Amino acid sequence: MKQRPAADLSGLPTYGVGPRSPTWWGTLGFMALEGTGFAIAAGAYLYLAQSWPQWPLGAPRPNHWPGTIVTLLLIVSLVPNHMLNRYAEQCAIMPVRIGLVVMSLLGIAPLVVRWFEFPALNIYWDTNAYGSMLWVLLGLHTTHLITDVGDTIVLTVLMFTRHGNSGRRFGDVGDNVFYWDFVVATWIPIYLLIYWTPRLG
Amino acid sequence: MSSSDLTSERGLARQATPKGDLAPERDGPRDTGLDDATLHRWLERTWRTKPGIIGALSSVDHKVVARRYLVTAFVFLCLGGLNAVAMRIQLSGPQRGLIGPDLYNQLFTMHGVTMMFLFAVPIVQATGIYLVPLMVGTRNIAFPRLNAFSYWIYVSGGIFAWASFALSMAPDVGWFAYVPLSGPEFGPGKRADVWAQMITYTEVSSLAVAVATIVTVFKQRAPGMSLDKIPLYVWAMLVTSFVVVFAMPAVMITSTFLILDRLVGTHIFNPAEGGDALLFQHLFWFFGHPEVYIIFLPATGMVSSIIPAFARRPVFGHLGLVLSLIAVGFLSFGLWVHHMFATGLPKLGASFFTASSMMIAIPNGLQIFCWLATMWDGRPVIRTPLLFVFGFVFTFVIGGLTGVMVASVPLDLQVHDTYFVVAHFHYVLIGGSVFPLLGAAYFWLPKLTGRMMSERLGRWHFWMAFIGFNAAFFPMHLVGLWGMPRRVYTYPAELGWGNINLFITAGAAVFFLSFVLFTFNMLHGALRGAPAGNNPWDAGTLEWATTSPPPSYNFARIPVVTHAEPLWAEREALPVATGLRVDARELVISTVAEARPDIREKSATPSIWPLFAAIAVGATFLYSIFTPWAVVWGALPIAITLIGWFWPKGDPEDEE
Amino acid sequence: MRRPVFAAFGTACVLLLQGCAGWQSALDPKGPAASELAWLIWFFTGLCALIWLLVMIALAAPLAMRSRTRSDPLVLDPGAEHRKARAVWTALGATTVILIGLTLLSFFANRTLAAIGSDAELTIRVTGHQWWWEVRYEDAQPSRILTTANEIHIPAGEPVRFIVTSTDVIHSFWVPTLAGKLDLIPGHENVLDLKADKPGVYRGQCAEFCGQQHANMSTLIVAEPRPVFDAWLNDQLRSAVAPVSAEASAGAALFLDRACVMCHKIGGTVAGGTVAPDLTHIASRQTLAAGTLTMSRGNLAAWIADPQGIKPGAHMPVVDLNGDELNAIVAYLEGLK
Amino acid sequence: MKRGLVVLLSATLALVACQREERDTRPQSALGSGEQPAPVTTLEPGGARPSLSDNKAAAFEANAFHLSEGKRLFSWFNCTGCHANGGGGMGPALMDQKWIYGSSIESIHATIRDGRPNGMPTFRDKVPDDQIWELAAFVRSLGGNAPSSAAPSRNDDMMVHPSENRLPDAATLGKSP
Repeated sequence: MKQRPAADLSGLPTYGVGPRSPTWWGTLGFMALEGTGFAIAAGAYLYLAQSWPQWPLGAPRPNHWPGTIVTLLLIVSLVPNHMLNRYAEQCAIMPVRIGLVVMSLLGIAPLVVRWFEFPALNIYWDTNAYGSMLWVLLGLHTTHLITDVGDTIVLTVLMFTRHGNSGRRFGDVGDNVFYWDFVVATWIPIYLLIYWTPRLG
Repeated sequence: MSSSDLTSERGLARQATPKGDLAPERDGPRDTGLDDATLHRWLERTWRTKPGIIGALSSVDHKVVARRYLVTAFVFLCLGGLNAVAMRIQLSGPQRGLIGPDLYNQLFTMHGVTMMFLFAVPIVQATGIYLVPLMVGTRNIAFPRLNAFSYWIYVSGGIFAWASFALSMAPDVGWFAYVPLSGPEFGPGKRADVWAQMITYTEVSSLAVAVATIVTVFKQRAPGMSLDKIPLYVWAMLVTSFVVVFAMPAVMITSTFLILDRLVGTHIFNPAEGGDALLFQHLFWFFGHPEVYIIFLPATGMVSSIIPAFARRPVFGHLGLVLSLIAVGFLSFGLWVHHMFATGLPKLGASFFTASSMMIAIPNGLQIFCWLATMWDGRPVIRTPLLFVFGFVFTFVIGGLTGVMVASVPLDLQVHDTYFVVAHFHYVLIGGSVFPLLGAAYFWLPKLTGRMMSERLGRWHFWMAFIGFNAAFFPMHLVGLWGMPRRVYTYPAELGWGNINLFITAGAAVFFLSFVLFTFNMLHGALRGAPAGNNPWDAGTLEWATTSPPPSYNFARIPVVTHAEPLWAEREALPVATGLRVDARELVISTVAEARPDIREKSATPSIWPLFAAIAVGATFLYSIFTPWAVVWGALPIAITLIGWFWPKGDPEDEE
Repeated sequence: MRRPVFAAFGTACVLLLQGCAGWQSALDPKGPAASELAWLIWFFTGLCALIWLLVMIALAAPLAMRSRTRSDPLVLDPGAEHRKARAVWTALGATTVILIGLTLLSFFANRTLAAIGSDAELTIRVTGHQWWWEVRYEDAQPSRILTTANEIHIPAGEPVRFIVTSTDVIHSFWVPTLAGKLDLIPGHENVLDLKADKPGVYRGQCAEFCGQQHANMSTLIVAEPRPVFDAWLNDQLRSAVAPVSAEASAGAALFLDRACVMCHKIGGTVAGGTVAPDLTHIASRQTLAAGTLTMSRGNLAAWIADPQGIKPGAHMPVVDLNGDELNAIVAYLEGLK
Repeated sequence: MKRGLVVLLSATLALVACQREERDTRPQSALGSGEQPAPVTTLEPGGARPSLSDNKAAAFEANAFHLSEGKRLFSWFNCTGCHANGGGGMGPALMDQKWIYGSSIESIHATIRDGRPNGMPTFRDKVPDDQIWELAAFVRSLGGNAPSSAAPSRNDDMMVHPSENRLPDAATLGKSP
């Protein structure tokens, strides 16, 4: 088929951040499906909770303090996270490197506290369905936490290499920031579900 | 919108000035002004799949991956079909002793699992992987390595399931694997675990493809392909991918819950410790019903592509069809309970789901009416693809109407879990999806192979498939109403179901033979068929603008779209965009709604790492059947392969 | 080319006519619930067939028309487009109205079904097991609670309330000629009301896949006039009859001495197993092994000798008995009327 | 290369699978057992010679189906009446690592079939031989002696102890993880 030139794209930039970049949309897609997973797991918890009037099935209440500390850590981490985002948009390499180191540490910190959250549930996963659901919910979020912290650490190392200083990498940093927001955002309802719903009844 | 508008408004001429500490952009040769031969040499060098086995395993070309997907899914179709034939022989008469219950249960489970998870969903997605980038006028799918990865995951999941079948440890609990039958107490051994992990596997792959498809449609459309100019097939794949994204997590959660119950003793489905067996059904059908539409919606997209080409006009009611696709996508999440009417749910709630199930017939009806209206304009050109569309309307309308019947709570209580339902969903799935797929095969395979399939054999194939299908499945409605339940490995003679079952088996044999003929026609066409040319059907969408088979880079220059049927509107010369680099895999990223060109983005280069990552993930899943610690041990190889995958290798594609 | 299609459908129609009188057919209702449902099925089928025919006419019409194939795909006649739009809207409107009608229809049918058992006197608890039915006739007096298996007697012409549940996997209780199905779900109790208009024997079958012997898990509903039913119930409440012949006595002793006693109950003896069907009056039932075999001396012997050949995977094990022992046990069981 | 991998994978699977997944419910000879091997133990109550059965240890010991059947029969035949859920009551505990008459499946089979002094009755006539093997295999799994890939999982009942497929050793029994 014959062709006629109708548009010249030679002046287009070679990268974009945020919703302009396909990676951002990909990240959003994965957030959507993982978010659905969280919602369905939480829905399963609520389904069981409303099926059994004596929920939480005579189990002792969980100790909420480790969970609350994790929540606070995660909320605090949002501040450097968004500072990092601003630096990434400005393509400033040194602040981005520092920000990533900070974010790696702020990712590891809740993970350490998370280790103490499991015993603080005061129930085992095989005691009853209530225990099972707590472990499942906490486990589901922990997987996301571990994955994202791992991702952040790898990205931090990458930014310290010669590959770091490119538009694509700054875009990746932006997506990492975006995903961390998601990890924090999904935690809040799960935190409420695990530690505060049993206290309501 | 004229093509000049595309570039003027946003000042495309502006220079990308380096900002912050960013290294200045490197540049390479552009396609502007290159003659066709030179352009082809450059692009071929940049985009080709490298020769050799490592090259083949590293390929990220959407067409290569899609071809593998299609062939693999077709193999699974044949295997699933053989399962069905075995079952039909056992059921051809009362009290046949050919197959015992243990094997029969594995057979029908493998049939369902194979057809749903290893054939239907992968093949519609594979068709999308092949066609969507071509139809939206781009050079590769978004996230090509993820796409390659999902193929490897899918094929390993399929091998896993069939290897366990060969070892007599295939799941024997039905494709919906209800607890407690699939649970820890009543499902000894590893059979149900195979089901659970195999589901998780294949859904990982579906989800990845869905995300890649969505992003391709959103961000990689050719300049000018605004929302109203997106081909209906692409719309269908877009809606399908959204349904996948919101439905598949449910089944992954379900299968994970199941394996947790079985492996580490959680009590999620144990009614004695606060769990509930019905929760499983809710979770499963929250995925399971949309699953039907995941299989059906792409088929409607195919129909919407085939009809205009043979009715010789754009489809009637383009907007209506798009809206009904979206409506079906939404509504498909609101009617899962109609699979559970017999579980004794509260009557009022059940009636709500009757209403919602009936409601989904409205947008589906609208689609049918629009297609009929399209064909009411002059005599359509009758070719094999259109014959299959006729077969589709014939059978799918029956399936849809029996769907209305099973949507009624009281009526469903008589037909639920009987052969009536078996007939119903085969009319919907084969009539609604396989017939369009076969039509699509005749329609698009010339694009894949560059050669036409035989029209004469095609007609024979159609009539054999059509007659065989109806002979096999129509009587099932009756035998269902006469009281024959599903999933029975035999039945007593005195119930009088013998003759009709023999007739069904005969029909099934004819239907099976039609696929033998189809396979022959495909192979014959691919090897000996007449050359197809770029656009054998004189169709209007972009995939026909390039050669058959398309080159590795799809389009020598990215088309600029000015009409919903660009090839019909621009018959003299296709408007194209210039200015892309030819020494790196560059493609155009455009804005979501209006498809204004926005970025010259690099597409990923071939890599072997997706294969390694798939092996690591697959091994982890396999091992996790035996111990939960697999997740811990598997994390390390998965992490290593993922780092290998994403770590920049110094190509221009990685660096800029 | 099209003739084979008609041939196929012709055959199907013939099959339809011959099959209506099935023993387990939803189209052959014997009770008010099934009648309501059969009417609903026929109505839906008729309406759907009509709609399908209209769609087929619309599909075939362009082929029958003499018009020529269009030349330029993009040249459309605005008037024709407008008429099409009107036709599509009309069809869509009609679809909506029909669907609303059908929704209301099924809603009212549901209400009719719910009203059937409002005054049921008899309550029967059916518990599903892999792969048989435990049947318990509830009564305020504990001594008048009857536990039996697989064969359910009900008074004809009276609504009966079934409370159904399961202790292992999900089953579904379905007697197509009397009513729609209802699942037996562990941890849940479901209620099904049904009524047989006339005395007769109605076959039912498990309708939810429940494992290896799902295919051989059926039940018989025996509807009898009230006096016959009452007599039957009193009869069943008695302990088992003592063996009369010497062979049967030997069989009784063997029954208690061998594996039988581990699972089965025979009222009035020390055999008190509850995990398998109650055999107190086994010879009074019409079938064996949950409807798999008809009751006869030969089938009894075959079933005891080789249960795993008849119902592979069932929980009844192969018991090591020699020929004399087998005959003795059969003679004993045969007497348990 | 890929094909080799597949073959290797299938072969590995075959090795772990074939023993575990068989579901044989019909003894080879429906009436009566075949040739008898040498007795496994000389401890016999009452001096009566047991009618020995085929040694079916290999077919039952690591077979998931038979283990789960054993679990079902353990409660159906009211073994729990004396042994509770394995923790022991009137009869000895089965979940510790103490085996008065030996921990091999043959010994346990002999114990069930022939009984033992101090209360364990004989089930020789009461329970068909294959079912005794199933029970014996299951009892072994209570002590954590069955491969965890074949041992039964939890029941849909009240939780009394971790399921047999998760019993690591006798030390942690009765407690969760």
